[in-house]
Amino acid sequence: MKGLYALYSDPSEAQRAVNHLRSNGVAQRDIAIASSEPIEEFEFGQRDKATWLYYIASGGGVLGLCAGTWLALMTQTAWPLPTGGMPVVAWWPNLIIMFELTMLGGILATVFALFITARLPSRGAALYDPEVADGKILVGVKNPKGDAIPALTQALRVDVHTQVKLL
Amino acid sequence: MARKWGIAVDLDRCTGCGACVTACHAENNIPTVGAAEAARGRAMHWIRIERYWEGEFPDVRVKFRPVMCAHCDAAPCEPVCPTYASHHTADGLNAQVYNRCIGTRYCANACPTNVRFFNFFNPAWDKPFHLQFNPDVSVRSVGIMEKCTFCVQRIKAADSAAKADGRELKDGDVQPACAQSCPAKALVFGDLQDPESEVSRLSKSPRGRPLLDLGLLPKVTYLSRQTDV
Amino acid sequence: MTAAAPRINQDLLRPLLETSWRFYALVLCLGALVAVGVGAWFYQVYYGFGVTGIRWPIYWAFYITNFVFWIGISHAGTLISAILRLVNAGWRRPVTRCAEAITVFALMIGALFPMIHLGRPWLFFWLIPYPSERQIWPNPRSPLVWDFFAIATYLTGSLLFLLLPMIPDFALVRDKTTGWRKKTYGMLALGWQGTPKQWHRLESAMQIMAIAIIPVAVSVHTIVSFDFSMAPVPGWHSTIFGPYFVAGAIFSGIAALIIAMAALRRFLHLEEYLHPVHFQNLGKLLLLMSLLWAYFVFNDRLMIWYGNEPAEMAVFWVTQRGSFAPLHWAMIVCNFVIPLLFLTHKRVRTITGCVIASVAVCIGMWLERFLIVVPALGHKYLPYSWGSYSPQPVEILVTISTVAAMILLYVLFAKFVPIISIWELKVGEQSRLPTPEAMREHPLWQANP
Amino acid sequence: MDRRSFVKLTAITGAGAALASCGSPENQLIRFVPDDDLVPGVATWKPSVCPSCAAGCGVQVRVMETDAEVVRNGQRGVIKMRVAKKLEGRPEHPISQGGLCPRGQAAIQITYHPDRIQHPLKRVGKRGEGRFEEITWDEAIAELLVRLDALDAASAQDALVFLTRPGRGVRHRLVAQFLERFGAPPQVPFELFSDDVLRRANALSFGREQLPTFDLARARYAISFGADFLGTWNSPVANSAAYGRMRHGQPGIRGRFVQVEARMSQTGANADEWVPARPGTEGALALGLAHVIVAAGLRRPEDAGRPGSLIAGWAAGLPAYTPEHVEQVTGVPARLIERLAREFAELGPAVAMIGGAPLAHSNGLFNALAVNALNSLAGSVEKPGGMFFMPQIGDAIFRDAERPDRQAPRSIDRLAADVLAAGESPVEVLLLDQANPVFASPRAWKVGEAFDKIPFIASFGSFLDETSILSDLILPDHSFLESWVEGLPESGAAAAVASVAPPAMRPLHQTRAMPDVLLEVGRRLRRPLSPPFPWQTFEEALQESYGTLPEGEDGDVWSAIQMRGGWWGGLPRREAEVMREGRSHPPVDFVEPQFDGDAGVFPFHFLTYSSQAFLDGSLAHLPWLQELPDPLSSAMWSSWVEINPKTAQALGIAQGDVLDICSRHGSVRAAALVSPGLAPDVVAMPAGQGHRTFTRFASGRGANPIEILGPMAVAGTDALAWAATRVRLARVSGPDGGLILFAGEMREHPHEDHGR
Repeated sequence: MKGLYALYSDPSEAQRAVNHLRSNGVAQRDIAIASSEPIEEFEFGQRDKATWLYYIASGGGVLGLCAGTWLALMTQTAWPLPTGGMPVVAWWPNLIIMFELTMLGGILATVFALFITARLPSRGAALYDPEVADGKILVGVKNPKGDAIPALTQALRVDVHTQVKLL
Repeated sequence: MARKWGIAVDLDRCTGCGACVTACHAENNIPTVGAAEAARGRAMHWIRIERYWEGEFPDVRVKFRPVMCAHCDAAPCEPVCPTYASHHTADGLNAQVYNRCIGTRYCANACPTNVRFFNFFNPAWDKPFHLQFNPDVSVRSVGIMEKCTFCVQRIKAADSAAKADGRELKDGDVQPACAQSCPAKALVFGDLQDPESEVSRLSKSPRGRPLLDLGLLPKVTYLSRQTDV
Repeated sequence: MTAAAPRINQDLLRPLLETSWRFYALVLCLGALVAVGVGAWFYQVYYGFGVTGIRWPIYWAFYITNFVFWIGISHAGTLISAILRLVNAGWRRPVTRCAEAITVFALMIGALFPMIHLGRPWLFFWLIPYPSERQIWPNPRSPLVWDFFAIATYLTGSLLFLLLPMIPDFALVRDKTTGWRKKTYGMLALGWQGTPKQWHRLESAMQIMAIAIIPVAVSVHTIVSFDFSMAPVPGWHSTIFGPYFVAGAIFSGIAALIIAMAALRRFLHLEEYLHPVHFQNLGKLLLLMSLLWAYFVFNDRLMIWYGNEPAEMAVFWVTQRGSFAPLHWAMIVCNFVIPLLFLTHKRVRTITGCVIASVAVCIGMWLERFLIVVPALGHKYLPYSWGSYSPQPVEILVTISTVAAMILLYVLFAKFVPIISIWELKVGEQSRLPTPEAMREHPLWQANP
Repeated sequence: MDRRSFVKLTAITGAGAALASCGSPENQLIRFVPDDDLVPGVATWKPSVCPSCAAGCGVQVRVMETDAEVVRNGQRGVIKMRVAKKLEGRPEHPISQGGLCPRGQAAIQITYHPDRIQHPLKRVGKRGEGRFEEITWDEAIAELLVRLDALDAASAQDALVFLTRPGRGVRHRLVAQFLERFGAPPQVPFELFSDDVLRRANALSFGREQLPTFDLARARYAISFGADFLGTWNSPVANSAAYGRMRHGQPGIRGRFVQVEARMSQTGANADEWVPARPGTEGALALGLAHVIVAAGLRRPEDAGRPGSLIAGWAAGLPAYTPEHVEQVTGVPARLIERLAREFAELGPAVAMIGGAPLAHSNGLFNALAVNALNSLAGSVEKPGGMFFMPQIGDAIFRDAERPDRQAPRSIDRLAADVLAAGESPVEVLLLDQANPVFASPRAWKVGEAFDKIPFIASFGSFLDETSILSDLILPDHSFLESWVEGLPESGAAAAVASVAPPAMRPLHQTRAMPDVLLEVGRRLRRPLSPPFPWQTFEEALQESYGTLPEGEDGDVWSAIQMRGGWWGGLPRREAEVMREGRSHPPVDFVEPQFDGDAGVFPFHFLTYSSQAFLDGSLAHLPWLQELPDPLSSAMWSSWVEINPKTAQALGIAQGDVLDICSRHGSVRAAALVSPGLAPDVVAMPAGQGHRTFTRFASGRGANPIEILGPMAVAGTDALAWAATRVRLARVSGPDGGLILFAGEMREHPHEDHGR
């Protein structure tokens, strides 16, 4: 018994289901929701806006900047060959490399952060239903306690048509 | 004090005979590419004598102007090379490291005087021409750039000879093939750092000017022809 | 909203599921062309660079032209879609992915040319900063090394920018298919579920990438322009080259995008999704860029003409009146006259009109690159050393085959990936519902303190 | 797979060039023990003499040890040997003075030429077909002996003809003596651009049958009538050195230099003032100058002395040569004539030179005499900054009777005529050395046809050229680096000079020095030569002659000569000798030059000239010279015909168009080169290209202008008037790619004519 869930075509139904679950004292982390598109308009879709992702990106950028600076300096001084009457450490050209690596750092950091925090890649998680792909919204409870199941089923059944599935 | 090799070209002495061109071929194992390739613009002449016509018959004049790598101190060909194949040496030579060259040909494009040449094919010498190879100069393979070296092999040889008998290199000890062969002595080679050397004396002449005034600090100075009295 | 979902799925997944003989025929032809190009290049490496038309003093020609051209094309996608994302233009949704795909593939092809044109290509890795046993690194002062860093960054960025939003669609394909497809796309989907958390992370990430990728894109073509403007060559040594090249890049990029979209619309029957309005808007954008390009060209030429510096004028004359004049004026027609004719008036700015203009622009921009590279090299300061260039079969074949390669990659991409981002499209289709009671009833912060 | 593609492959697979050598055949060959002890990698310098022209530049050869593929008693193998690496002018040598011309630099390629004849050859195919078989030296010499003995038996010794390049040294005396003692007529010298006319004129004017030396280094003013003295004429290296000093050698003074000619030569390109005069009127111009000088009272007619007395009307101040009249004759403006005359007389020391085309007109002798008179009028003869005659080593070491240049030879055209005239060829054995008349003589002389009639031809040449390919037997000579080599400069230095040097390296192929072969033949003739030669080898002959020269401070003269590569120094001055044709010579006057071809049908003067790279064509087989851009046209590997832009426009001819140049004696085909450097009624074409057979590099390349020259002779001599032919032009087609130019543009600001 890994969990039980229901599928809703209407986000407002899904929202009600979520509300019922909450009022049944189901903890937020146990409520599973899946949709085939981001849903902004409803509370259940409104989870933490990850503003800190920007800081991670910036951090990555700083790392990149350091890497770029180090690389430029190291490669120029490793075998100091004068060219075109320029100084061995030529800052104007170095700025270009530093800039590019800064941006690269930022981008990579963002992507890593995304993968880690969004738990990607993950093996197909507990509660999922291919019907989500057709626009249905899945609301369910992860490993509910056996005795709570009837109540939860009741909570998910927002109207007569909804059938609740068990896994 | 580091040396600064340079050449002074007296256009009033140069007769345009082309001795320097052939001498350069002989000294530096420069291949002849043959008629077909020459017609396709692949002829290689590290030094060339540019000829410019002026006026119309009967009031016609000709200017001769030997052009070789000026080993600029601010050479645009050096920094553009991604592999350091083209870089500046301690005594101010604009070195071309053949093994390091991967043939981007960027240096040749950056050179305002087009003195750099590309090996479009592996050069071939019909035997026994190869017996004439100068063993002090490496033969270049396909896909790399080459150009005038101020006969660096001669500089090195003169250096070690001087070191051997424990004396300083003195003015005139080193002669690149072109200057050596010039019958009219239009080319004078030497150390520009040494104020006594003939080349620095000539380079300071009021007739002296660079081939192009692009601020690239070339080390070849051209003494312009003195106009008629 | 949910009503639309099945229809969208069905329409956009059709190309993945149904394959006509035409597809195989097309792939076969393109593949053959690519093979020919590869063969031509090996021929060149084996017999020596002399089989090309390159000569003293014109050491760069077709290959570098192609390099600049393809890098330019690559400015279609990522840049545009990033901008549109940031300004949150709704009409962008069906456009972004096919745009970003162009970027990635054009970059891959463009990045090949620096290797194709090397005299000793087997040593190309000396361009890459790796710890060699000789402790010699690439020269950071060389614009070619800048190119390497810029292109590497841009390619990585664009690739991720393209791939991330594909994950949910892979999940969709996984759910809607069976058999090997289900397995494969299942793997590609990385176990995507579509929990609100994942959606949010994805969108924030895309937002950040959009911000990051724009300066990178600008820098890339600026640096490509540095390949020329850093050298003291008349006609190259100009401060305007950076923006001039970027503008030209976006210009040709949009043109390429329009052509691609028109093709997709036609052959994948996406009339429902790629509406005339998209072409209208992109057409306007193309017209804008055409004017901008003309503005830069005028600046460049006026400076030279007014300054009347002999060396610069030499190049000026060969392009205006000399041997390159036909190509030059053809370029003006393709890049300025035709776009003006077909894009100014709403009437003619139809899909066909836009496509005609775009084709012209692609040709014109290739010519522009060629006219920047070759005449300048052929006419430096010393007229004794002037030369002229005519391409040889090898160069032409390689050029053609890279076009084929581009189309081939694109066709395959459209075959295996939903060419329109399905989930983003759905978001676009969301009907704006009034905020329901439920939301006020249980605000988030009260739900779990 | 050939080695080149092998190298390419290894390069592609990234394998080093080390592998490549495995592909080369050297490794399958056996190694010989070196003949002499060698220090690897150390260069030594050995003296030698440049063979490219008669100037006799002393060179030094850079010699280093190298692996060479050779044949040693029939066995092919590899040996470490000293080989020549580079030629340089010998700094202490009075002629070259450390410099060398492009032809001298390239001469080293003669030794290493892939198409050099490597062993004696006997003809197997039809004559001229070029099919030969390898034979041994014993067979070869035996073959020659059979022929000579046959002549001797038939007491037809005069049926032996020896054809050679004109020369003045021991080598030539050896040939002369051989022929004399065998009973054959003296050798026939042949050279297209010979200066016999000038020698003749100098004999008349100054009693010296010799080329002049010009003291440009100390001259302040020089006027040259067609003499390409910096490029191909007289002693170019010595002249260039002097020219350099004239321009900037003397503090505060820059010598001024005027060139008079109808087509701008490389020398003319360096002139401060270039004066185009009508072809063949240079002498009149010289007299015009003389007239002004005398009329202005700057000099008295008597000052000219004997050379003046040879000119009609001289004593009277040349009334016929007023500037106005001379202007009509020469086309040179009268004011210019006056100015030049004053400059010449006032900016002394001044010297006048004449050479090249002006000597090769029907009135060439007059032109030379006129310039000689001008020189002596200005007091420039045997004076610093003027012209003088270099003391001749030959005078010191040869008894007069022995001087090879003293015999009156039969000219090649007369030889050919004689052979063709008779039903049975009067010449039965023809020996060839260095000369190539079949190529370098007018078709009208029919030299080729004549030689075809000669039953037996043997050549000492190192290459199969148009003449030696006709031979039945080839006894290849050493290259100049492999044998004793000498040159007796006729001009170019103040002191007497003999350039003599021992071999710089061992022979690469089975060749033998011609003089040694001649000596051996002399020994082995059935009826020995009377008297027999006292020497076994050429070296001994050289030693006997040059050993008689005065001792230097450094002891034994012969070893000194071998060390320095020659002998130079002061010699007792000789009295001007009595001329053969007696003291009196009728005064000469200007006669309009005659031309071969009617001006109506053939509107253009045809000036062929000695090519900067190939001279008369004898150096066209050297790739360095083929790829050397021509000084004025920048052409490589091609031949061309120069046309004035006006003419080209009038005839609708554009750069590179293919033209037929037709004279009365045939036509040649060449690419048009539009050049402002010649008069509208003149077309010019360099000699040298157009070889039918002359190694892989020259064969079938370009066209040979000599072919269509008219057989006209310079009046009063039997020299060919090679500048006296008229031609017409016919455009055949547009450019066929035959004209290969190194230069992109010919002017420095090609666009300045564009208005904005």
